[in-house]
Amino acid sequence: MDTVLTLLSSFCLLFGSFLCLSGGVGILRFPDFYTRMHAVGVTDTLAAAMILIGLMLQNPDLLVIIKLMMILLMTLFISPAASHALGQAAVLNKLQPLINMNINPLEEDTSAGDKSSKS
Amino acid sequence: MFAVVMLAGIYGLVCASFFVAMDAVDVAFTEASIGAGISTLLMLTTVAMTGRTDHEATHKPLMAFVAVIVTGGLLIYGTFDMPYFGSADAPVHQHVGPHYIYDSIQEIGVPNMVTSVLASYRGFDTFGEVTVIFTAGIGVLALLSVARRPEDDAVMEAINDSMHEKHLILRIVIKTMIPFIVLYAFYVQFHGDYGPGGGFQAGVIFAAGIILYAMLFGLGAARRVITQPVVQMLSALGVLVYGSVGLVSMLNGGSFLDYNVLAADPIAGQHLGILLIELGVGLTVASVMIIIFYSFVGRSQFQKANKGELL
Amino acid sequence: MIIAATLAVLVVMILAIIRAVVGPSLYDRILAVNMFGTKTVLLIALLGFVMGRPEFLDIAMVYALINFVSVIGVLRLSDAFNAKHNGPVAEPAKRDS
Amino acid sequence: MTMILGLYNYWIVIVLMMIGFYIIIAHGHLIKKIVGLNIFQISVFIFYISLGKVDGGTAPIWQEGIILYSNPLPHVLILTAIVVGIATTALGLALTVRIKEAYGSVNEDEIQAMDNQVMASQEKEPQQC
Repeated sequence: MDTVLTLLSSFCLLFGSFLCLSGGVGILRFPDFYTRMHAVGVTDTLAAAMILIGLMLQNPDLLVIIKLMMILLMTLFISPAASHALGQAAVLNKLQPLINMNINPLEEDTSAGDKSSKS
Repeated sequence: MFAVVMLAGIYGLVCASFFVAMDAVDVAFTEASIGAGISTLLMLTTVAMTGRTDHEATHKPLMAFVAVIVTGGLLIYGTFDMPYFGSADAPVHQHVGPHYIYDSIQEIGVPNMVTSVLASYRGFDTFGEVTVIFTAGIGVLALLSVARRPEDDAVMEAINDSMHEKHLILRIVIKTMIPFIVLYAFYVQFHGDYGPGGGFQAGVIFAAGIILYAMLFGLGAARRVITQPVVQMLSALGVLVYGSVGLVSMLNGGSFLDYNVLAADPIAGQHLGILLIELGVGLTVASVMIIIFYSFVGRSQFQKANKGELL
Repeated sequence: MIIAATLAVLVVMILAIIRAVVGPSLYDRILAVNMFGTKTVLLIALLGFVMGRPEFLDIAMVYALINFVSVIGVLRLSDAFNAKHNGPVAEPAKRDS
Repeated sequence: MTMILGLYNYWIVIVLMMIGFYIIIAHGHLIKKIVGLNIFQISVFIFYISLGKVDGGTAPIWQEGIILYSNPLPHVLILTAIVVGIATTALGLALTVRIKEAYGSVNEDEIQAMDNQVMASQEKEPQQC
């Protein structure tokens, strides 16, 4: 039982670290704002969740687990909402993507909202 | 200018992580809520009000550079006599430090030594700090407060209503979160004896909840939740609570802010005194932060309204 | 394993700082700051475990919260910015007086 | 070598402090000055906190079985200093806003020039500041 828990938590931590790193490379190497936001928004929530779950599996103390779950819940609420707000603000202020696609705030508004709330 | 402020925010975050690594959990708590959050917001509001253009060059850079290098060199020369980093026999750890660490659990009965030093051993000091914060709140109010005009409020209300569609997702998320934020602030307030936390941090978190609401639903809506006179009264009430605890302990025969006499048992008295004092601190800090935020945002709306008339 | 995760988070934080310094547009910077904040939450949670006293997760929670508040605030204010700079500014008239 | 390892925390503090100091002296922009003041302030915080750290110690929250704690006294001083720091920063920013309203500029040199002009022509003060 113990080894199974340790293995699981190691796997979660490693996977989370990998996601973190890929997000970091993405934010540095991608060509324009929207692709960068894609890299961060997609990896961020899952990476945080994975690392927090990995930590939960390591600790027997109930209070610590509850606190970690609170952090996880908050992250699940906050990160998509923040990336939604960010993407929407960029679209509304007519920040142009690199590919030649003329952004029209009124038409793109709803689709931008859908995209980032899913991620 | 925007970049400057954003990087200052990151600096605050880095510092708070550093404080965690240095075992100063309470300080990290405070720095996280203040240095990274509120001060960045205030600076951004000011930048938005004063314009982001930045057309000046540094003046007399060479002289300043020389002065800085000389001062820095002297300071580094001064460090050669300092105790090494992390050494346990440094002078700091010789005088009152051991007393606070080893005796406070018997004398005060509060596991968090930072709280017991803050609220009990150095309670008078903290009283001064609370008064300073209260004074700063009054200062900001005196500098930035504007008479409210009903027609401006109506215009702002209309603008806020028109933005309802645009901010729908955020508004729903935040509406769900605000109760938890306030609950968490109370947890920090009353759990400060046993873990990191206390009045200062709780006040800032509570204020952050209100500020979040004010940012998304407009200043008018937030002012309907907590009106300006109420906030002003509360900020004074916090200082008053703090001072009256001191007076009550004097009336009971102790000295100013000596909580041993507040209850029959000294430990119980200390608990009661610390609880009340933290409450006073929390009230003052929360309401002063809200006052500061209201004043800044109210001023910027006033400026906008004035410009609208000019055009 | 925890140490490895801590190191990964630290590396990502450095990458985010680079993007915040370089970031050509305002939104790049906000994105980097947001990412930096979430990574700090993870770092503090991990640091608690590294130091062997994991009760101090409250700080991480405050971080998550305050980070959100500041991102929202920055975005709202940047809206105000753009509205202000698109319209004519009445400032020069004031300076003459 | 032991000296470098033993004293580097002070040097980091001094470098940060001097950066803040330089910004305060050399920049004319008032908000930048306030940012510089913040950097200076935080360097002092770091100084105090690093003084309080003991090797092998842990956070000063009492727990069964732990003997060595870091010194809580610097933590208390800095905790209150941070909150007072934000209050003074807010006051400084409020002053900046009023200066901008009165002078139309937040640049030290321009404000000085305007003041000098007013002094030279012996007029009354520019607006009601």
